[in-house]
Amino acid sequence: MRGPAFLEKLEAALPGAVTGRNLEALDPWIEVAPERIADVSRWLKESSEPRFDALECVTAVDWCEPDPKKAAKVAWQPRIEMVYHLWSTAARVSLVLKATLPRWKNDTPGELPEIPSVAGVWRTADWHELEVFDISGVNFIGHPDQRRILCPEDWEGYPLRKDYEMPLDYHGIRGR
Amino acid sequence: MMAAMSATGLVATALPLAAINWHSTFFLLFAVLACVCAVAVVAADNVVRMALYLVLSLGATAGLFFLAGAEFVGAMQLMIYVGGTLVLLVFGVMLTAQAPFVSIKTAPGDRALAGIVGASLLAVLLLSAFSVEEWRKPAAGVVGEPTATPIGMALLGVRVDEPPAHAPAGVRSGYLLPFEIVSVHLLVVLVAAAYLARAKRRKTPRAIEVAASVEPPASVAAHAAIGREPAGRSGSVLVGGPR
Amino acid sequence: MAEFLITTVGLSEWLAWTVTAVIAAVLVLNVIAGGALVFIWAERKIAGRIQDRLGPTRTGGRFGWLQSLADGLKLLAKEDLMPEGADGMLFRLAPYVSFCASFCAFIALPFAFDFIGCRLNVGVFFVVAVLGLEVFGVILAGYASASKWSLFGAMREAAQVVSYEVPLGMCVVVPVMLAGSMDMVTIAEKQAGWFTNWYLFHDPFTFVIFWVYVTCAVASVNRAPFDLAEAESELVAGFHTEYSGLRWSYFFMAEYGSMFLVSAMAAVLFMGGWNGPIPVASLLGLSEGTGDTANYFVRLLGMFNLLGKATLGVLVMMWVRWTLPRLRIDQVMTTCLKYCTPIAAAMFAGAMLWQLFLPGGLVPGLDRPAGEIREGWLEGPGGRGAAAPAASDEKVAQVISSQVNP
Amino acid sequence: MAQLIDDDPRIIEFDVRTDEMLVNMGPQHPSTHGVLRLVLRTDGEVVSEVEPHIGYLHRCAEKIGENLTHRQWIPYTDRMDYLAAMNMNLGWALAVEKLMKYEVSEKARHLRVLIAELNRIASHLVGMGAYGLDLGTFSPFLYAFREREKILDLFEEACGARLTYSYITVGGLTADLPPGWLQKCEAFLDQFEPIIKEYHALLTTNAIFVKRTANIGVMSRELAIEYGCSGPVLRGSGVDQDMRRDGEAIYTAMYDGYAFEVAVMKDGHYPRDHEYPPVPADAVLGDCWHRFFVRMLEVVQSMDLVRQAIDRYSACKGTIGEPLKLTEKMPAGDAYLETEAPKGQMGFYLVSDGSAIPWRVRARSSSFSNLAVAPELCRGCLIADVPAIVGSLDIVMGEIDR
Repeated sequence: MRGPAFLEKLEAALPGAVTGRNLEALDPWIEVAPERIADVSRWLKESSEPRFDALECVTAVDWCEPDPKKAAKVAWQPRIEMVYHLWSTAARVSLVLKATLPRWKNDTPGELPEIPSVAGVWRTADWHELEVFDISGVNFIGHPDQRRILCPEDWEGYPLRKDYEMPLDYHGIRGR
Repeated sequence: MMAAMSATGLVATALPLAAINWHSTFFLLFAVLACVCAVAVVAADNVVRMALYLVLSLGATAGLFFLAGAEFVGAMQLMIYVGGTLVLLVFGVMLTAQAPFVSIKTAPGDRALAGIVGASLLAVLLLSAFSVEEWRKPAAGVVGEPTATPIGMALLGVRVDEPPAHAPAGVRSGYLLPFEIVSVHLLVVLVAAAYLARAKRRKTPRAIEVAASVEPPASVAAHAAIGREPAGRSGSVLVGGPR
Repeated sequence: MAEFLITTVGLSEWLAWTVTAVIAAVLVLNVIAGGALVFIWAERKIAGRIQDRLGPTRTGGRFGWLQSLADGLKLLAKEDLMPEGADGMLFRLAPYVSFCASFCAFIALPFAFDFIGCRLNVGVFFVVAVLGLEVFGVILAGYASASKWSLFGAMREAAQVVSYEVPLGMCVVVPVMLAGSMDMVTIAEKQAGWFTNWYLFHDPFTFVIFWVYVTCAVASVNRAPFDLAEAESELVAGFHTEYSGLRWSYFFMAEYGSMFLVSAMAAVLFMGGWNGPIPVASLLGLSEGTGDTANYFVRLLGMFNLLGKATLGVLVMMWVRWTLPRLRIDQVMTTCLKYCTPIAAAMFAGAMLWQLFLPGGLVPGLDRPAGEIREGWLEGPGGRGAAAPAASDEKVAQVISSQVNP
Repeated sequence: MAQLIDDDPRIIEFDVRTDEMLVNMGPQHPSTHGVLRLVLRTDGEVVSEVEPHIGYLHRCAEKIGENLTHRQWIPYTDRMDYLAAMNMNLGWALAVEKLMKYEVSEKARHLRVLIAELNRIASHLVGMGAYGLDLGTFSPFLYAFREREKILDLFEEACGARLTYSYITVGGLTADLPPGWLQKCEAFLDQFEPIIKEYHALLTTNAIFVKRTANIGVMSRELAIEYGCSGPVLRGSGVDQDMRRDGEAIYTAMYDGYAFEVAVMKDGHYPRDHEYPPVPADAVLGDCWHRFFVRMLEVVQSMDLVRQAIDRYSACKGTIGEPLKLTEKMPAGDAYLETEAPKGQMGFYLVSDGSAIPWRVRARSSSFSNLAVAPELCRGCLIADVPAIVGSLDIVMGEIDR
């Protein structure tokens, strides 16, 4: 059950969850409303035709142009794009889910954007979401224990953000 | 250190020295070591050090046994006391001697009281020791060629204290063997008691039990139902299929 | 030796005996220390060969024979650290306790008929007792290093050595029973003659008990698959993690000392001590009593026999160490309680029954009449047991024994 | 979950009430592969909880990827799984070629298969040797490294480096093989054939090794899929998945026409298991022993693939072609590709905004997910089992921390 038929089944099961799609891209993807991501994942994992029981990768892409001159010419809106790559071990097919988040929660810099956590659905998401939180700065609602996993516990800032400034020094070690 | 001393002590006894003073010097050495360590056990405040001093004092008494020529009893002392009981004692002390329990302070009042009781017992002991006639005479020398055979024979039921009148017919049975059997029986009873009185405690389940008890999520359980797609060119699910 | 000092050198009686005693002690000590040095070098070479590499080659010119000296110097030069939370006195004392325990057991080990520290009548029992003391050094080291990992190592080692003493004791009793006495010299004497007289081939039960003895010995000395105490993959280096320099080398010497001791014990109890497989001495007619120099050379040959067998045992231990992975602590315990002890007990019972019905063994010993073992026992304490006292001080023994029981 | 019920069979008895002890294993512990810190909550010898702490080797290669062109980032992929750098380069190169829809020449494709499979053998040899070290035996480690040295010599002749090669790059390979290299490679394979049996005798069928690995750290199929494990760890639990056969079109096209079966136990049998030692009695599918055995089978499988690649490579005419220019512009858009690295499925996600420098680079590491399952497996085992379980997952910290 491939192609548009799969899509209709998904939209029938979860009306209003899918907010966009691009089937012609190299890796066709569908866009999902951020707050519905957990329901869509649960449906994909448990009741969709080829069950997507393996979550391969969770990524956060920070679309933002730090210096103002180039920012004017840019075609896309500044946002944070969450990309979920799913894989079905039985049917051996993949699926890409995307969700767009504002760069900062209600645009106040310092407030991390929020998205429901899918750690409840796939247990591998637990560590992947920790890494995204630690480096790209996205809050996951309902994550068992949200902490920094790669950077030191007391590190400030989120390195993979485009407008991230490398700290001058860290506990006496010179940064620049 | 105490084992090395008992070693040289042994070498000394084997060659019957004309000059007795080697023998007595070692005797004095072991005796002083035993007493000092015994006092140290009581005086020390660090629990593990107490255990160490106990080891040293019992080791010194083993040295005394060897000096007196009773090798079997000396080896027995080394094996049973020092090798067995004290290992378990040190085990216990090490397991419990975490920070709060390590140093045990005794109030000065208790020290005085203990001193009085100890001194009085010592006095009684010394008086009775010196009142015995034979012990006042100088030592009668080393028992030549001590063998463990008499002890072995006694274990097999031959009365060793009075030498039998004549050959095997005069053998009268002794009671050492039944005594040993009773002690083994006692050991068995002790182990059984320890086993029955054990405390019950929750156990952390092994990974396999956790995995088994967690019934597989509905999706995976139903997985087998779907027919396996041919291992064709896989790609995104959104591609292909009926238009 | 003492007479020689008194007559020729003219020392006083007392001084002569002291000098002999000191020389004997130093000799025993050097046999072990020298052995340890050789084994350190041998272990590196054998490990190299097993792992398809050369091992030390450059130190000391050919074959890297000075490697042990180089190790010794390095350990001497190294600073003896002590962890900050450690219990000073215990930390310093632990290596010496373990070192003395394993060395002091060599007193009772007969290198040849008369080459023995002190001919203890309870030799075997004494050695097993002293082997148990080595555990103290380890426990104190583990506790005194004030680190969790050392404590784990010490716990494991203590549990292992204490529990392996049981089957070890049982295995040691069988040769004692066959020889009728715990005196190591008598045990070795009874196995003189062709190697068929060795207790190893005496009957099938002793053969199996020998292999159980080897397993228990390897376990009680903490080597090869049973080396839980310093399981580097889990406990870093177990109880001697915090030791360095000379203190660490004491533990190392203690380990090699007890390795040598345990294989020498195996040689004496099961493989005829100083009697070689082919009785060269008796074939050439150089039996015990034929004059001093011949006697001396026979005993020298005997000593090399024993040293050879003990070294063979140590090399086997090294070979096993570099091939087998390590057992887990509970597997070590189960091998002890569920395999070694029951097998040892069964074989002990079997050997006892065998001794009852076939005292001379399946094929009566080539030059040893069957059944002569029993007579001498029943004279009781007064008479002399079968074991003749050492020839040299006959007169002195007579005087003293007449004094003790008139 | 398990309350104190008197007749609960799983209750085991302790004489005295012991309190839990928090013990640190690592980060500079000899048995954790690299700088991994495991905080064990133990109760005597039984480990009740394991908590891995990672990040000691974190260099944020992904941030650097946003300032370098695609070909300049190749050396950073070497340093992710430094034991299998060729496969990492291959993964990144294929991801970029997928985005640019670029086809490498026939000869380059076969050369890539040859080099990647040879690197898989080297990586599994290290895995096998280090696992022997975790269980306490030192010799297999040296036997494995003796063979690996020969492979490294071959790589040194091909591309000049022994560990971080940067040989496979976007658009092909930096250089062709020197003359005589193929004969040396075949000579290596011929003498390597009997040595595999030696490893089986030394470890796989060794009674103590089986006692230490069989039925330890058992991972069921569902748990493996749930935690996103991949590679030998997944196949060790019986899941029949191998990216070289089930992967994306561009990756499986490389292995077109190569004959190989996936090394997984299907209904009780491994492929061609008559040539290998039988599975021991108490080994359960999904335990440490099976993970180890799958790796040993994959070494043989890779040897066949290398032989086939040698024949096909020498049959092709012409040259392997030139790799793309250093600052070749990439079309806007994003691409994600997973390849079968020795440790598991290594995914590279690339978002480009049309220039030669990618907008966002993401490396999905297999050991990262494989390690996440360790706390689940180590609950309730003994301390000596923790290195055995973590060793069987064959993790590399460079790949986990990136």
